[in-house]
Amino acid sequence: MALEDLQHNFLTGQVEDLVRWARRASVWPATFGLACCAIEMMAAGAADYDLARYGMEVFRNSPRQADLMIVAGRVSQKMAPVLRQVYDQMMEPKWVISMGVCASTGGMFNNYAIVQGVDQIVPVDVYAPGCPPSPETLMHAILTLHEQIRTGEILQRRREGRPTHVEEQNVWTPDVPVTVRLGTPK
Amino acid sequence: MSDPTIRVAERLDVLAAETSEGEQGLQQRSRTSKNELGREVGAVLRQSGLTLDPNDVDFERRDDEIMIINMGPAHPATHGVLRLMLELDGEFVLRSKTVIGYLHTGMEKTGEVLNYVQGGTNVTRMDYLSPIGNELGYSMAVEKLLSIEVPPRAVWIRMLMAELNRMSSHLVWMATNGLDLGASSMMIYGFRERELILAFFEKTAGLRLNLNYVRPGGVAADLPDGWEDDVLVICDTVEERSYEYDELLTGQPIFRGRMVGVAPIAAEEALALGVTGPLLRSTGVPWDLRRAMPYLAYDQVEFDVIVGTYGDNFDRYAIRLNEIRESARIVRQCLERMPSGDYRSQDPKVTPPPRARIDESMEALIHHFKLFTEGFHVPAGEVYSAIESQRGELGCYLVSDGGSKPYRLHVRAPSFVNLQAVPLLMRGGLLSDAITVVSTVDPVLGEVDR
Amino acid sequence: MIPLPPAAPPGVATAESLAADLGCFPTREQYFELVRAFKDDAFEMCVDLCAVDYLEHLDRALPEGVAPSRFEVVVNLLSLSKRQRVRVRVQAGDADPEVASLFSLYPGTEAMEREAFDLLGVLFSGHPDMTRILMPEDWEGHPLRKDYAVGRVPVQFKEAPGPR
Amino acid sequence: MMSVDQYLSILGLLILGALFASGSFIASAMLAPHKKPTDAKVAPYECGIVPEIESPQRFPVRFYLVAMIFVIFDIEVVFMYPFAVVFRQLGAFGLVEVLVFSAAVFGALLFLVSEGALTWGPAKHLVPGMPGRTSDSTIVRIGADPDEAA
Repeated sequence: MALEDLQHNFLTGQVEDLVRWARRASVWPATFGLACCAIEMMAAGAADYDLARYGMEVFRNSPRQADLMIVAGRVSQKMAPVLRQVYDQMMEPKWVISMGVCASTGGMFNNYAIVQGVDQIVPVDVYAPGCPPSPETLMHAILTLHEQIRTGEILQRRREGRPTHVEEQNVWTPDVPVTVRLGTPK
Repeated sequence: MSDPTIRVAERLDVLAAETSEGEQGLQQRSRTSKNELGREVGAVLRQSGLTLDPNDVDFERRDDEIMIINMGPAHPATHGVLRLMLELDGEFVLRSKTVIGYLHTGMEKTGEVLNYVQGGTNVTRMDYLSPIGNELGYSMAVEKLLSIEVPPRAVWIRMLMAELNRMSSHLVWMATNGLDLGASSMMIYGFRERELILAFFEKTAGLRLNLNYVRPGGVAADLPDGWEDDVLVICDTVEERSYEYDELLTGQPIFRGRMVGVAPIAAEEALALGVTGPLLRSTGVPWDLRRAMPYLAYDQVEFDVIVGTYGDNFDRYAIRLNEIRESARIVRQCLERMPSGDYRSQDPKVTPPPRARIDESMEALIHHFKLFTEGFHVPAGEVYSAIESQRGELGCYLVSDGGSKPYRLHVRAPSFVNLQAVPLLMRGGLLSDAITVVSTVDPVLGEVDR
Repeated sequence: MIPLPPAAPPGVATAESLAADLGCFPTREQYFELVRAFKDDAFEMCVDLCAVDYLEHLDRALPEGVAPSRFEVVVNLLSLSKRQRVRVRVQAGDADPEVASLFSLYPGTEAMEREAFDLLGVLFSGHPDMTRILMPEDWEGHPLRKDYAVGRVPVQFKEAPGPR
Repeated sequence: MMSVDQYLSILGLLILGALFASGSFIASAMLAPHKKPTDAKVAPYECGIVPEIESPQRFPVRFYLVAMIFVIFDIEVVFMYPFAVVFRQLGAFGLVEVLVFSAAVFGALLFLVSEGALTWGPAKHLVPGMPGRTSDSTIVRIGADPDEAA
């Protein structure tokens, strides 16, 4: 029974692929609904745009049982430390989808009250555009995340708010310091 | 090297200081003034004289007997980022205080920076469950200042869209209220019906949410052709399904146990707190702006104002359920009596000229250019116009200094005022009743924090 | 234009106001008494209370005999039985604006007064819990004042390096 | 000797139990990340807020009451097990025996309910006309005639 006799009639695979496949298939989102995008996230979770078909059946309420945080809505300065606290309390491995332009870049509210982009607070993996992104856009973002999980490294921590698998082209990085800005804008 | 994405705080109180809001939150009883304590216990309104009598509020609770916990911003049952600080004695809620501001977007400041043509996009994101309501309040205020007339077809289209929006918002309320009480199938049904309405919104205004469809001077675009049968399908489906919801929820003993007779509010307390909408009507006060101070064409349409008797959770549920059917009834009348004609006022100052005419006439090109760069000027003055949104009276106080940008834009959000009734409703109830109170007050934090 | 209620303090300037039955312009001393008079005259609900910062418009249209000041508190009263609306605009002073709190008359104004204090810095004497409501606790300054910047972060579109 | 094989199944059960317990401990020790959890992760989860005021450890007595009630009925079920194994041989006598036993325990339950140990909620002031309420019974529809709506 030499190797060349194998007719690929049974599955072989590294353990890593198996783990990545399992993680990708059941990513449980934590309900972090803030504003209008939360309503679209709920609509995506409901009957018509069923998120359950991606294994995201349940929106876990406590970060201890959640793998993915969908930041759905605009993040105000008062909410920033709370968001960071919930992110810290999530179990490894964890991912973040920044849903909507308000979460990704502050959107149309370029003023004192909104954190201009949630990647100043938590490292973000996938940005979903739209105001609010329709459930299809959210699903596209989720599928891109699944692709990342399937091809990304397993254990490597993310650096400086950039998703793990992005190779080192000269990606424009915000020169805004990765600290939570409290108090009056400088 | 230490990984920057992991926040290493030496001691726990450094973390606690970051998320604590100090004075805004609930303090220990020993450090709260008596008047504020009365307010948080919700006692200040119990007496008819509306003054605080000390023996009504049991002040002598020692600090180590009671527990202060946060039903905080990231909570599934607070309908958004409302932080509710509760003081508990076992399961009983003694005192509660709402800490808000976690979704403060500075919209009133942004309103002063955008001109009148762009103002709708900013206002429509306040109450994200009723975009048409926000825009209608804002546009009617601007039209009053400009003192221009909106053509009849625009009036009826606005009414049609406002009532469809009321149905979709009440359906979301039925869904999330069911989810809060554990009936998660209600969540699925509520959102399934709402998709029909959102599909019609997408067909008419191009977007599912934040439509920017109602603009000063009329509506953005005419109704798509074939809209009659879409609307008819929506009305029939939602109305027939609302009887299914009735069967599903009303008879359930658990649902009744948590809703009937829970958290009643008296009429005088609601009036003193400035509460409006289904919360006020549940106490028996027949106040609905669509009937009392009619705007648009509500006086030419017959519909019923639904008024409760006991002012408890069950009445608020029954009011919202029946308001879905009333809205469907209004929508049907709009269907039959929709006048023809243009959908925007033809006043060149306010409405941009149709695209085709720009190529022909120089004057139309100048109008178009002026409108979309600087926007139209509104004569100096101030006005307060109010409409009946799903949660109560939504008012828009607009001050203009003659320029093309509002000088001050203040929106009176019904949820912001209704939230003040929460300490009163929660007093003495169980923690599980607290969940139903927040759900039946139906706050939308986008308009609370603005 | 409806007449002032009988118990109103004498000498309150009134004027026509858009989309309301009456516009009153009391001074700071007459303010509390006037609102109490309206409350006894079947104005059951205080619908809205907000503050306005007229930094550049001290010359705005006001009835004669009313000294314009930088800050102004606008109160909207509603009578459900008579279906009337009244707008009370009181001049609240320039440097540190201060006005009597309506909490003992209408407990519903508690949150609105806290918001007026938080966003515009108008103090309300006699208010049970005069703290911020929308901004974080350690925020300096009152954002809705006209001399407070919008806080725009410059958006780098053009000079950003790399593929665009 | 013949009875040894009866006890084989128990032995098997013990071994499987031990295997499963130790297996799960070993797996979690191996697979868990080795880093010590940061302070933020150790902090109690209170909807995103780290509480400043340490909540007191004293719990109202009602909770202990419920624990005691549970113990009573737990013991009752434990006595049911041996009965359930041999109740065929005992026949009618066994049945009567168990009914007497559970009647005695049921008496304890009745006493508890009468004492109000199980009614926790606030004194629900049942307003008249409450039980029969439907979504139409207690609401009033006000038609268009203005005087009625005033």
